[in-house]
Amino acid sequence: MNGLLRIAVGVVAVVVVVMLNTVFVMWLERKFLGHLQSRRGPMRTGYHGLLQPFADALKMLGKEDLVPAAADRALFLVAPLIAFSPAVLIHVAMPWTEWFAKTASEIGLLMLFAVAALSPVGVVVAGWASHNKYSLIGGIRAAAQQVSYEVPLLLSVVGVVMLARSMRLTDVVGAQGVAWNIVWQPLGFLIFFIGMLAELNRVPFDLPEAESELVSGFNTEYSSMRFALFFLAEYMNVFTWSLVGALVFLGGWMGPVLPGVVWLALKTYALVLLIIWVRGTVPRVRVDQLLAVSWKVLLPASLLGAMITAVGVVFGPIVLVPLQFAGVLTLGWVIARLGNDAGEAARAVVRL
Amino acid sequence: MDEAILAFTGFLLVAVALGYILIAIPRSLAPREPSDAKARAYECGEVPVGEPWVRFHVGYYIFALAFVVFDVEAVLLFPWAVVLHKLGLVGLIQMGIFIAVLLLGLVYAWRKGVLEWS
Amino acid sequence: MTVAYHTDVSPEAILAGMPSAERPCKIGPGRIPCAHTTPGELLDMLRQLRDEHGFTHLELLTAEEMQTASDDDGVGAEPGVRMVYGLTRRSDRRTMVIYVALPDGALEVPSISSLWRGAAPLEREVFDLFGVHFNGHPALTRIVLRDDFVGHPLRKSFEMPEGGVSAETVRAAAASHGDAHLRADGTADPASIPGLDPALLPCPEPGFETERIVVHMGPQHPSTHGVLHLWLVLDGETVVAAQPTQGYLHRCIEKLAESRDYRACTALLDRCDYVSGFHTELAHVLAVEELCGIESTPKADFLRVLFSELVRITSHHTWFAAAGLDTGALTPFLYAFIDRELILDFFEEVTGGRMMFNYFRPGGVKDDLPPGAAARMVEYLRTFDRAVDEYEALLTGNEIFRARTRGVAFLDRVTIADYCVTGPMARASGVDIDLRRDQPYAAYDRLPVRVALGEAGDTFERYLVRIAEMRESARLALAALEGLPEGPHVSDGVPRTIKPPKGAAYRAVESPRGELGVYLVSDGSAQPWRLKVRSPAMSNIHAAGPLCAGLRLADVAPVVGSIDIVMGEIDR
Amino acid sequence: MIGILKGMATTFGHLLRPNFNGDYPATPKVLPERARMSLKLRLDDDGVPLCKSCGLCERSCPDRAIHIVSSKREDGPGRVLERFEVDMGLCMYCGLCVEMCPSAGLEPSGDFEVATARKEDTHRVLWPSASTPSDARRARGDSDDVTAEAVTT
Repeated sequence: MNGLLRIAVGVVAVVVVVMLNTVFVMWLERKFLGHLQSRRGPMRTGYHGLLQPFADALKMLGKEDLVPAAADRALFLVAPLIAFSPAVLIHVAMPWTEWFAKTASEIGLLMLFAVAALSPVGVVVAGWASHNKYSLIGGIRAAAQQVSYEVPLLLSVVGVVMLARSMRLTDVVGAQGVAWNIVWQPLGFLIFFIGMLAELNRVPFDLPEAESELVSGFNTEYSSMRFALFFLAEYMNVFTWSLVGALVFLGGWMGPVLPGVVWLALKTYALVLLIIWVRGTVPRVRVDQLLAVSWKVLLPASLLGAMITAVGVVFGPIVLVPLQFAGVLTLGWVIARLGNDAGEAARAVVRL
Repeated sequence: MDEAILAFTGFLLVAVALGYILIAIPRSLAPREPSDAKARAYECGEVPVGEPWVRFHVGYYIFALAFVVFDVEAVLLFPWAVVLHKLGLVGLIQMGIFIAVLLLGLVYAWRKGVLEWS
Repeated sequence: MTVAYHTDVSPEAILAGMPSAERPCKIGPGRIPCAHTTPGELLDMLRQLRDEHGFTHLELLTAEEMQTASDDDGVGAEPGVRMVYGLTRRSDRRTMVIYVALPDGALEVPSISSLWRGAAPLEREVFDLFGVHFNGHPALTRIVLRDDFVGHPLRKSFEMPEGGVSAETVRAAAASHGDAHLRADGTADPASIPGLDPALLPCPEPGFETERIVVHMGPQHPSTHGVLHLWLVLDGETVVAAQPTQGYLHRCIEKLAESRDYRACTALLDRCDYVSGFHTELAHVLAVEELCGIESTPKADFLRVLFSELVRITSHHTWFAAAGLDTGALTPFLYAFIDRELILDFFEEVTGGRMMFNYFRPGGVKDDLPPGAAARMVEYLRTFDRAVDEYEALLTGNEIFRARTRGVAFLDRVTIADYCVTGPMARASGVDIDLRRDQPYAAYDRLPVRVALGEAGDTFERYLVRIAEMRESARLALAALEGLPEGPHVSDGVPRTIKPPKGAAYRAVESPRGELGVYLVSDGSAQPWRLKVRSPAMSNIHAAGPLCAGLRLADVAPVVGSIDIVMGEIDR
Repeated sequence: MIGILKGMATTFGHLLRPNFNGDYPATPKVLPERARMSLKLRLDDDGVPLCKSCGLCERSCPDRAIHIVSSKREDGPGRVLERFEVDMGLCMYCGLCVEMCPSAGLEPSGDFEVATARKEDTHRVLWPSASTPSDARRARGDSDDVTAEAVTT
């Protein structure tokens, strides 16, 4: 019984911490994006708008919960839960579960991906159930996105598993004593970051809700707290995946002088800021381009990266780093070429 | 009981309960004034034309099939990766052959034009 | 356009040599040759002018109420409408106008949409506002007013129902109108789309074929630039057909102008193209000056160029902002609006308005520059290129943006001529037209105008041309400021109440969207008899149909964005 | 990739620069001298309007927003202004009335915060009274309240 209580308290504590971080990420997104764009961002609620997410939540609570008449009512109502629950559930695979539940996260990394793969199902269901053409297209895009990014994302961490000789996130962090995995696995990190953006439906891969094409995509018909759940899930996932990135590639809680939790927070929020920074800079890709990049570039590259690591593991790390960096450069070059070679080769210079 | 399963169940319960509570609060707080216009699908303020639930053209059907193959393969790589240091060169070659076959399949699909959104 | 035309034959001589051209005359105090013809001979005559004499550009298609009281130019003894067709020859930029008089009871004329597809929406507008019937038109329905509207408001005999139309009437009419389209499941019938080929609609018969869906894009859509409405027929994500409709921002500017004096018309026309108000103002003021024989002062000419170019920059800022948003990038919007705000500050300081300037006046401009403004503008314009460099750093080299726009939506020269496309959109396809150079107005003949010209004609090229135009406009504005002559900003002797003599004038300026013209007819009173704005964006947007067909859904927004439309100018 | 990195460098540059947007309601906006805003009648030293009730502004207004009531002067030629109304809900701020006035009797009031919660508040009587909603707001001292009620005259 003691164990049960310990686990219950632990779970609630973790969820509270995660929720607070999510709220902070929401505020950070607006603030940082604002400053990238020479704006102030939220200023009115609380110090520099820190309470803005709470104000938004309060507003959402007072909004009418609408269900389109022609929608598939049951699916429409349950879809936000399908999208939201995995965002919370995913933390079962995080190292902190080990604090209160032994043997909890032995296959942590794989568990992580397994749970994360559930979230897009909610988006697809929401898109279909809404009985709205924009939502439908958004939902179908979400599925397209998942089939394109799941594989490279999975393969990008295979190398990390080889180096750590375990799928447990604690071991993965522990194996980064000499140097962070980003040094051993730069190619893996690049693919992981791109895949993570896609997994999160963040710019440049925010296709399911692409507002310039689909109004609001899969959540067009959602209002009130059901909309907020999608919103919450998105930001919770941003935090979670940044945390994963920090654990897997940036050495987790390892670092000198400062306590481990500070290091982990610093690294996590560095990744959060990077995600927002990318959002503040780049346009959105098209759905066919997304599939093409992932299948023709990222999939072979991630397979290759895994094999390079395998060679490194067998023959010693001396070959690993240069090969990985060569991979990064090639990948960057290919992506640059993709942009420049799209369309006709004939290019006219603007004459004056 | 295994603590891993307990933790999983705990998280699942909290996740669903939290989502449900959040949805349930507006029921008492929010106003309810249903109308035909609100219940109609939003299509840029116009009356929608035709039905959205049709035999919709999904351009990535074959991708989805290839996805299943590669996803299973990726999961297969994980246990291999954990024990690679024990398997050594033999394991590397074995997996190398496996991945080569897969890559060959990918190249074939690519050449066949499957990897084009249609 | 490989055929070489004989440009040595003047339009006057051509009209004199045409048996179908009756009563050759001149409009716009002797500037534009014109002739009358009959409905029966119209089509052949226009075809002949287009194919044999090189008048390939349909610049103007409108109508005006016959001035029954007039007898001095022998026009219109009997009440009715006369059609006005303005054609331009690209090679020497000469324009001619063909009139077709249609007496009441016989308001019928052949549609010329077989010659120019771009004529179809213009004819719908004339049908809507004047009630002229066009024989052979593909889909002759109302374009700016509701389908159930009664009457044709630009007819002088039109009378609004007592007390106007109440909100209840509108709601009731809209409701019954909507219900007519509704099917049992609450959705509308696809067959009720006006002017869309039924063959493109969803296939009804069962089978394994995928079905097409019809989607409204706009008017309430985050990326349709105001209230543009596009019908999209989609097969998956592929656009099978796209058809723009308009009318959501119709504010009766042309009707209002008929009961306002010429000065107040300037204020109204600010609202026409609200992103570059100076251009609509300028075209109107030039037309009034031509009708009245007023000359503006050299200083006013330079100030007109200065503000035309500055407002072109701000208009392109708006376009650039949208170009980013349409492809999903948020930041270009805000960076462009920073510089736009800085220029709007200058506008506010000089004219008193940030967007609605009401600054140009017949004979000059309203006010001189306030002290110090010129120096600050020079200072700003000297560093302007740096701001554009920043925009380009965001999009021009960005791999995703290039992948999204390069090779997308090629616009060829045939389509350009067919839809009467002008402006940067035409120039990006290598059509070298620019009124600032070809038909200089204000002080453009005294300033070095360089025309940005592209070649490929895809979305990216349209982007490049506009970026180049921003830099050029800043350069031109700087040149206008540095060459600003001394002297009065408005000429003396312009009467407080302007009453131009009877006649008509047509003046066009190069707006950021293309050739923006004002066709002004005076009956000698203080209010215009007819004021027609030749809207470049209206011609351009109807080319969106052929441009978008075959693209992905995601391409529609950037492509429509690259047309750069302002709904206020399209609907007026 | 180079293009994306270049863009990210640009946005980072903006991060370091001061923000462009002002903190409007907290920091009042100063409009240039010519900026068009709601109207005010100019008065002479005795507090009598310079307006000669000629009606040019009324006629030149594209929106017919101005309404003047005047009576014939009993002690001589000309007219006496009795009432000068302007419907700011119709006004489109073209400035033609100010421009056309032969006796320079109209001027901008300096008040551009004309938002009100009720439509009837947009109707202003400039003469005989001259108070505007924002005058009333200032009198009450609640300068931040943009939706304050208007004063009925």
